[in-house]
Amino acid sequence: MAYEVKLDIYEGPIGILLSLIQARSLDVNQISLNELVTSFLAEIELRRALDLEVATEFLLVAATLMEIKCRRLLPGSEDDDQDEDDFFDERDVLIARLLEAKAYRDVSAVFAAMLEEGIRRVGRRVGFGPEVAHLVPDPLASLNAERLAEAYVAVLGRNEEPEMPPTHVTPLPRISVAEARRRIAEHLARTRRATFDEVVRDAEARLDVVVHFLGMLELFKLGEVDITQALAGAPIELRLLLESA
Amino acid sequence: MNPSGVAEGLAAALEALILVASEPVTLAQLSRAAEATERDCELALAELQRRYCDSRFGIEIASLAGGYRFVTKARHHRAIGRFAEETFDVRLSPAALETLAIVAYQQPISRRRVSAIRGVNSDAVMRMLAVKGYIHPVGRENSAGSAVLFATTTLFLERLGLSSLADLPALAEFEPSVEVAESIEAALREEA
Amino acid sequence: MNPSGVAEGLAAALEALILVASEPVTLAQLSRAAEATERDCELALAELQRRYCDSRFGIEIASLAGGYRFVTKARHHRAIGRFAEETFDVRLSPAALETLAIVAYQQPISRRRVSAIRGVNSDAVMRMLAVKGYIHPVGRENSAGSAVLFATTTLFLERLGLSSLADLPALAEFEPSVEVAESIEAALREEA
Repeated sequence: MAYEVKLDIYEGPIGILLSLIQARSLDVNQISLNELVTSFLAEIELRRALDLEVATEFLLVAATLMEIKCRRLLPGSEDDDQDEDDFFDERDVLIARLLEAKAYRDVSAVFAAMLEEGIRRVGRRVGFGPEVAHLVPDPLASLNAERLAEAYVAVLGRNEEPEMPPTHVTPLPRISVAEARRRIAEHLARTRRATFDEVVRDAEARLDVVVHFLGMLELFKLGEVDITQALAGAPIELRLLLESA
Repeated sequence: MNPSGVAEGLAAALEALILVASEPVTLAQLSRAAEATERDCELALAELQRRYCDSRFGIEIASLAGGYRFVTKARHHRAIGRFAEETFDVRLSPAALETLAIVAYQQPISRRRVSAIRGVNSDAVMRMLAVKGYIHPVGRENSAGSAVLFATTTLFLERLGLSSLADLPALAEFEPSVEVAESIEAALREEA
Repeated sequence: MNPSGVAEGLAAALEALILVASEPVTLAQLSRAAEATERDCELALAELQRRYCDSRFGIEIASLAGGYRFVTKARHHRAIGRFAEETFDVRLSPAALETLAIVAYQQPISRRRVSAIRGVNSDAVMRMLAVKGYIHPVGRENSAGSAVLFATTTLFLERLGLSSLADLPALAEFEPSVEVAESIEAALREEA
């Protein structure tokens, strides 16, 4: 990719997606959803080792993105209206979140400038000097060793509150789209024909299925496979067109 | 003592009070401690602030975070940087700045809510901001056991050079323009 | 710039440095930070000290404990006393107790570390405890420039009626109660 976007590890999927879009919006006409999705998935790859909560957020955004992409790839799909509405809702929610994130990101740049100025004037934090120490009331008038120990244990206990509770345990996709594409190609190299269900039989997570689906669409675009589906909801059948090298 | 002597004595007392405070001191606090009317204090403070404007002084009395406070003049920041005790480093990462912005505009706010807006768990960043003294817990959502709510501190106002939260930049001005919204929408609409 | 202009700028810089230092600043420290010779600094400091002798000022620069520091003039101590009474109210005690407990059990420890354990900035409380003589700086983490480490004082031991730190209550007796463990577990469950 020609885009050099410096991404913060704490940015999260919304922030990253925003960065990716902003990097491209220099030339709006050049924005390609395909590239966006690819870059986003690459970012996911980089973040595999991150905590589960982050992973979940990535999943949600990835799923929305992929759904958007799939809709574009298959414009004539015959989903019912309810699905269509849900899809637009999801997309709108994503856009709203991106816009909100952008507002805070932009204002935070102003904060940065204000802070830069603010640190040049350092405030006195010394407080009461020794010459007036005797005027300060004793903050620990009723101090005893037991209270001290209790306070210490209480502080440590408060610290044990989990900062990042393991809420959702959905794993990140184990494979990239490129790898999924290779696996499908390998599968078809052996069998020549297969249904999509057969290809993803070993997939453990829903996102793995989505990744394979994207891989399949890419193979179709490359002209390596032919895809047929008799009806909406019927098995998707794949047929190998070219021997992969 | 003549009237000007009183005013002079008051200014000196206020100066001493501002020196021992480790946070901005409000007019009300000064008035109570100096046993003078707020009006008299205000006059004395104006005189004090004027005095320190003189370039011979390296320090001044700033009106910040709703109070008065001794600060160094900006042009000495390099010398102070070299002295840097516990380092006055306040460079914040983009993630920390974003988080701080959300807390500033939405306070009081829970960690979870901040995470929801940012779309990424922000507990660690929030914790760091609290340890640095930019935000602090101010209560709980409903009752004991529910989420802790955070707000910005006087240190935050001070470091941004604001006298109150009302002086924050208006968020409305940062709402993305229609063109931006359209370009984001286009990015998600464009066919592959 | 003429020589007196240089001296004036230097005096202003030294004034700024002394204002923000939490311990008396030595001539050597001032000279390094201001990038001026010790001789020039001494001259500028004498000028500064002379300036604050004027009764219009409520503060002055004292040379004590081998360094320079801003102090309040004695005649304002009644006003400062009233301010202290009002500022250090009972709300501070829990924070002071927690902070002191952490220093007692983890000494020597830096301000930053204490803040990290408490989860809120504890610099002001640490300073207040130092002013009251419960804790004192005992060194630096590694070398000059790194964080100051604090430990408890003999006054602290006296107040607690302990003959040494070894007599602090053993912590095993204070392990979190069943209720605490349960509330943490409940928090976890609620999240899931």
